[in-house]
Amino acid sequence: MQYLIQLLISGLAIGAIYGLIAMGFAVIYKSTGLVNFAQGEMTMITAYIAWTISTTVSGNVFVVAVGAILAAVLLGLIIERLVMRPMLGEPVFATVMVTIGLAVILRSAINFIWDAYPHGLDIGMGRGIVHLGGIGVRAGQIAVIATLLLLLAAIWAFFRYSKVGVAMRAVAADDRTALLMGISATRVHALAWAASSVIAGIGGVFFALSYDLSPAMFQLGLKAFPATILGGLDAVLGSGVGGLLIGITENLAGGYIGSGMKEVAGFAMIIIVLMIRPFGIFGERDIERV
Amino acid sequence: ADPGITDSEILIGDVEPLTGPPALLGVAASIGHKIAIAEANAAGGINGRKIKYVLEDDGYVTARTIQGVKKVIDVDKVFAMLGISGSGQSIAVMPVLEKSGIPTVIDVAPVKFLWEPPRKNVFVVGQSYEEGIIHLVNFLADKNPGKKWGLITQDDDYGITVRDGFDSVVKAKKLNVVYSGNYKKGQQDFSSDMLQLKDSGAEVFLAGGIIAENIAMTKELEKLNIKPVTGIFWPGRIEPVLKLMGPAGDRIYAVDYVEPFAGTAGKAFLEKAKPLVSEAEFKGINRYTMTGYAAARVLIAAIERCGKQPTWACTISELEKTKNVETGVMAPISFGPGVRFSNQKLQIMQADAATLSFKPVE
Amino acid sequence: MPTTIPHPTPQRAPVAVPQRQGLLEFRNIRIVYDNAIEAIRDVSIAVPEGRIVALLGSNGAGKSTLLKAMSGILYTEEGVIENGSIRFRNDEVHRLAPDELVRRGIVQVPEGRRVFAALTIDENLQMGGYTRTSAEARERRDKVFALFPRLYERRDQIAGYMSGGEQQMLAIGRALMTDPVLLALDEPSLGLAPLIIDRIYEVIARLRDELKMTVLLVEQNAQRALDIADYGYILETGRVVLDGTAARLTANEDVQEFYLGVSSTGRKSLRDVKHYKRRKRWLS
Amino acid sequence: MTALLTVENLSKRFGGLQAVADVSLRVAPGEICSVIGPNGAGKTTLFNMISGVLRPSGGRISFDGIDLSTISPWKFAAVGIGRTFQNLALFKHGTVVENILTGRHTHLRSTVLDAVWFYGRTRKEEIAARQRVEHIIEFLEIEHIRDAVVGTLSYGQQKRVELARALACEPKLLLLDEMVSGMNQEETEDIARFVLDIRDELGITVVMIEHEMRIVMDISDRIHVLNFGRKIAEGTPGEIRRDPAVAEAYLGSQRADAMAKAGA
Amino acid sequence: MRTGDYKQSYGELVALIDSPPVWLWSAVLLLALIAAPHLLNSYALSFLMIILITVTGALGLNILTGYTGLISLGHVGFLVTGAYAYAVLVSKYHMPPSVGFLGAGVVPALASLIVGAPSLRLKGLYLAITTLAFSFIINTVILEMRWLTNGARGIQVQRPEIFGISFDGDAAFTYLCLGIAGLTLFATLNIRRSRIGRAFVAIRDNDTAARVMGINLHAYKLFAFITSAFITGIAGALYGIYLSFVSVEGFPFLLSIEALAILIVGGLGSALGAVLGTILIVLLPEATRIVFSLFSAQMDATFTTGAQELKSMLYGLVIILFLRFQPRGLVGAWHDIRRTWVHWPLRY
Ligand SMILES: Nc1ncnc2c1ncn2[C@@H]1O[C@H](COP(=O)(O)OP(=O)(O)OP(=O)(O)O)[C@@H](O)[C@H]1O
Ligand SMILES: Nc1ncnc2c1ncn2[C@@H]1O[C@H](COP(=O)(O)OP(=O)(O)OP(=O)(O)O)[C@@H](O)[C@H]1O
Ligand SMILES: [Mg+2]
Ligand SMILES: [Mg+2]
Repeated sequence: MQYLIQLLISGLAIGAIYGLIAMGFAVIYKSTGLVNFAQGEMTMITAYIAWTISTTVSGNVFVVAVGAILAAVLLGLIIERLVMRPMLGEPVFATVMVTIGLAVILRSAINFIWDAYPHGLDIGMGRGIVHLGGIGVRAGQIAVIATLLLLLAAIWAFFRYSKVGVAMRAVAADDRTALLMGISATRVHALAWAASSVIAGIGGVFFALSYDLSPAMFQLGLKAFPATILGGLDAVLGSGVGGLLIGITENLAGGYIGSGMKEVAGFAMIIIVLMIRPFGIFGERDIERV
Repeated sequence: ADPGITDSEILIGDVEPLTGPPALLGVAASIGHKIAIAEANAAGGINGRKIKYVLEDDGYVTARTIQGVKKVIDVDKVFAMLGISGSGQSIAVMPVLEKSGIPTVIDVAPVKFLWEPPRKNVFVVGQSYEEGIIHLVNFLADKNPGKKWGLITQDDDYGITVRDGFDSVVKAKKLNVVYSGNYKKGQQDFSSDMLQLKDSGAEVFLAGGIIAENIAMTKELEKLNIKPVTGIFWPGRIEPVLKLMGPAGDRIYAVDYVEPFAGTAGKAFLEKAKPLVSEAEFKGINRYTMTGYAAARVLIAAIERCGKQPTWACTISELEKTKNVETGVMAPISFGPGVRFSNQKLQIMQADAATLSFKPVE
Repeated sequence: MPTTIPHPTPQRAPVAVPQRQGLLEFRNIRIVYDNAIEAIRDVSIAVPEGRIVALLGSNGAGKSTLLKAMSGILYTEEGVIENGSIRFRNDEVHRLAPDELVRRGIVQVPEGRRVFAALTIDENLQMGGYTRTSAEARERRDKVFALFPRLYERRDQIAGYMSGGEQQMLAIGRALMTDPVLLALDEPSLGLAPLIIDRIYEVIARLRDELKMTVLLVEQNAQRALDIADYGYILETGRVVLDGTAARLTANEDVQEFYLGVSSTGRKSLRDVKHYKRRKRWLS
Repeated sequence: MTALLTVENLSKRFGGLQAVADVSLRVAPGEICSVIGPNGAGKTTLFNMISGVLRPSGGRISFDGIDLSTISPWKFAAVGIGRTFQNLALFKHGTVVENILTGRHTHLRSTVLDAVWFYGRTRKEEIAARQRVEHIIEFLEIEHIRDAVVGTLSYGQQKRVELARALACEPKLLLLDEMVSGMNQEETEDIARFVLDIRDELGITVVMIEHEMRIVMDISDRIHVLNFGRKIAEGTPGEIRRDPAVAEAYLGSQRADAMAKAGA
Repeated sequence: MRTGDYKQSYGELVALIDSPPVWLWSAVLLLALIAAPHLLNSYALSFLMIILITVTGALGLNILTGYTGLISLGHVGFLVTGAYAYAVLVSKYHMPPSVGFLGAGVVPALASLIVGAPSLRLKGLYLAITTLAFSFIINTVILEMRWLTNGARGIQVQRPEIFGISFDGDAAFTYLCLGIAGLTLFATLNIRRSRIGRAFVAIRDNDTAARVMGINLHAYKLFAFITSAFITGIAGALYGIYLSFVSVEGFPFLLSIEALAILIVGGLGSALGAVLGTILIVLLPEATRIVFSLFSAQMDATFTTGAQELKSMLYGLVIILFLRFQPRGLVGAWHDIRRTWVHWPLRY
């Protein structure tokens, strides 16, 4: 029993990180209709910046947190302005490809600016081990689960009720008509990129806290994207849940079948779910009328 | 004459992963080559010719390794080759190397395939992965008789080699293996694996990860509140690892055939290197720098022995005649007729968390 | 005919731009798609304040292109205004961003309705009021609901599943949410049942008469359009070939034959049309 | 005479919405028949079921003696049902010619292996198909846009391409969903002429959904009226003009009066 | 002044190459390709080989993603399956290489039936994720089936000898790649202009309408998968031979992305685009390297350890800039050039 609980908790903890990054994917998709192939890399950059702040400015949690969030916002805005905005109105495939080019640049930037060695992020907390009923958990792992849940609630309300949230959905659905309504697509996109960068960046920082930084960290994107699909591409909420599900499934498979089967189990679960719900667990069916 | 030689210069080529995560080993190895070359050039070069080093990046992608090797051979027309990327990559370029006949000293990834059967022009400095593991497991088994064992390996050729070495000792010493895991390359979260390890009650653990994996595993064990006797393999034996493992990494064992940086030989090497490389490069030094340095020294010495007009044939035969060449970073190196593998002596080291260094134990 | 309605000079002689007073004016506009397709060649059109101007013309004549140019979204389709200008209240506006145009009061109901399919009716309307404060938007929304009670009944329904007529009402309602000075409608009767068309035209007339709104109306249904319009233009292959007051156009023989389906002998049954018309061109 | 198309008690539900309820109708071979009704009455849904786009929730459709529920949706074209779409369903990255050629799909036979080699059978077949397509293009007067990418055409031009593509299928029954919407008088007349011609010369039976009363009243042999998914009337144009239920639900009484007078 | 060509017969309308200039330069290109192996050094030749092999693979992906619109994020799965099928048949069971190539096509084609099955229900990126899953799962399967595949150890592969002709030398092997790439291009172009290709494209653009035209969606989607996997598998075998060593690691996930990049940069849905895109993507690193070497002295001095990273950043940047200015890919650029050429000096 304890074995199972332990598996579930660590599954939730890594799943929450997948979930945060997956939400990053979904936020951009929901408001621009694009898949951002550089999501994992953006996450990684934010985490590295957080590390730099912690080693050069201050290791204080708040300093690092505020610094990382500002950095993530800036990163999102810069990318939107310099890279994505010029592609407005161009074919989707070309635009997605641009994010792939961006991913190449960001990935190389890590070794260029920093180095290929692993680094630990130390902000004075989060790395400590808490014992809950005999089960050891790192404080950061509890924090990331809580953060995910909080963000899920906030984002759900945002898309449901705020004018800007609805505008994001409108722009994604039909940006030309949104323009006709006086909605500035560029502003909406900038907001989406910034938000996505922050949400995923938070995931990245938590990852660094529990698992250290390394230039291979961008591969988290490859875990989170399936989570987005599982939850439903256009469902920000679903993506968070999708991440948790993948984390749990992988850990259960790893704990009961064997480590080599982790990834396969995650994918098998996704395929089965999609066969039952072709638009993901929370995704909405395309509206098709002829 | 053979390519790569002018009146004033002699070219040596290399292809390494210089970008992406494996840059950790590729860059370090190339720095080792650079140190040896700078050292030789500072001493006047090879019989008056300065050595020029041509380095290509393959990003750890096999196709690009082949491309890179062809480039340095065909376009840059180098005289000899050093290094050459990871194990899968060097295996794949073997036909190219053999066909071209260029003198080559491999130092990064010593795997059996590279010297069995021996190829005329390809020499390997180091020790095989299997032997390394066998040495480590034997040591741990002798030290911890009758204990329960756990092992985890990566799901690639590197992992298989580790596993093979391990299995041979298990058979010979009839070890009691209670956990045997196999993780996907690139895996970052080891919570379920380590939980299984804990559940199995293993007391001695061979962590077959490379770098980040071993760190993640030890930290996970710390969380689970157990501390088995742990052994790691040389690719992961780099000092920053200890810092990240923290107290959990204290006293883990490692095996290697190059000297630890904490020892006198290691310190001397760093002293020597310091003026020869840039500051950034100096930071990139790790054990692969030593293997690269040793291989370059052997190659340079062989070319040197060929005198004024070195040729491929001469270089190859001189390489073959390498006997007990001292490099200061590992045991003396020797090859021989039909022997293309230097078979370095191994030593066991132990981590010291206080000084963040590995110290020899035997 | 009221004197406020201008009489543009014939298009063939664009020598001197004559004195015109229109709320919105296209002046010698030339539009090219994709660097290759010249969709509009030298067109001048004036839309006087508080009037309905109808824009007629066969398929591919360039009517929608003109509207897209007006609302600043031409660039999304690789279209470029190569020449001429668009003026609104005597300001050049053809270089403004779409949202700025909306703020100034120009809004277009796009061809084929283009409601936000995944949004509810209420959310669609909310998007129409995007440039307004929420108090203004609420007020506008009540007006729209009063105009189209049907939308009120269905306000929480997903727009994508509504029938064509309902979507058209929504599209117009959404445009009205921006509180426009000038409303451009691209084929508002497209696909609508006769009763609904009646209702929509009633609404259009009321917009002009009660709210003093200016309307630019693109229509295929020439009869309907000329019935309520004050002035009309006929566009063929990118040029204005005829223009005049609605009454004058209705009386024109060619217009009768090609746009209204009446010939000198009165209205003929379509069954009796014996051969295809080789489309007559005013200009070749 | 036996009917070409028989629809019996057809229904379609979307969740809680009964889009088509218990509709029955018969279309005789060679007939031109119209379906009219208010927006949202279920006309397009009816077409969708007849053409295999949607599966009925209840009822039966038989066509040319075949029960359509027994065959797969993609075989509907082969048995002879062709259609156009209300909201345009073209292959918008293809040229006009390619779109129309796609309509010939069921009439072509070449297999993969033929196609890979191309020369011989496939080439002969392609040339023949191309020839037909060129005739259709000429017929509909769309030569000037023959090689244009469909996505860049104006709405009305695209409608013509749809018609051309449906004709290329050589159906026995042609379903036209609001063909003349977005067309002006002159173009409407052409389409009317055209529908009469294909019926008379090619023997194609036509069912059309239209809101344009002139074409409905002038050229239909029979009219079916739907409202809220149900059939509320059926008859000749003359009968429909005078039907009070139709006037109430669809035409508006004023117009109905005017039309009744004009037609009488 | 040429203002366009006019066709004299319907036959010309369906011709693959419809104008004399195109004939001419196609022939010149072919001759150049035939001469190349004797003129180029082995480094340059290795680019030619890689281009030809990649063209084959890209054309395979183009059928699925370019024509049929089914996005595959896991095409490397078919590549690796083909390579293993060849390696196992030829190196392990000593079958003739011709059988090996057949296997390299057939085995992935069979696998594609399983991967393709979800395509009957899933769309867009939802389907893409199942192909991604496939490529990861197939790696696990290969690693697990040690008795057949040697697991992670990989399999050595020799250059083949087919029907008595040895393809051992670089030049000879290049001809083999050229032959296969040429055949693939020919077959793809032919499929595209037949009813089969039109059905693929119809499914991509509007599947409902395609079905109403009588196209069996299930059959054609699976069919696109099968053809695509067959071709990609053959490319995989060639790639394995080129690497001389088939292992899971030699086929990283990156290749799937790179293949998509090729199609997009070339111009999605066009065989010519696949060819041009391959050339660009394969040669781009070399181009950046050359540009880089112009400044290498300063660069190396300034960034002793980061110079290589700078190079790959440049690579990413070039891709972004290229798409910024040519979003419809090389084919788009090509059409623009041709139009200007044909209509010059008139603009419309
Ligand atoms: N995005 C585009 N790219 C290229 N050409 C276009 C584009 N949009 C329209 N065109 C061309 O411009 C011309 C005018 O098109 P437009 O849509 O303005 O016609 P329209 O008068 O609105 O016709 P309809 O009554 O059929 O809607 C047509 O020939 C069309 O092919
Ligand atoms: N796929 C669908 N899902 C849900 N509801 C649908 C769907 N298709 C149609 N409906 C609903 O079914 C009803 C009938 O729609 P249909 O399109 O058949 O109407 P119509 O008679 O063709 O109207 P119009 O004249 O406006 O085209 C409408 O209320 C519509 O909202
Ligand atoms: Mg239009
Ligand atoms: Mg309808």
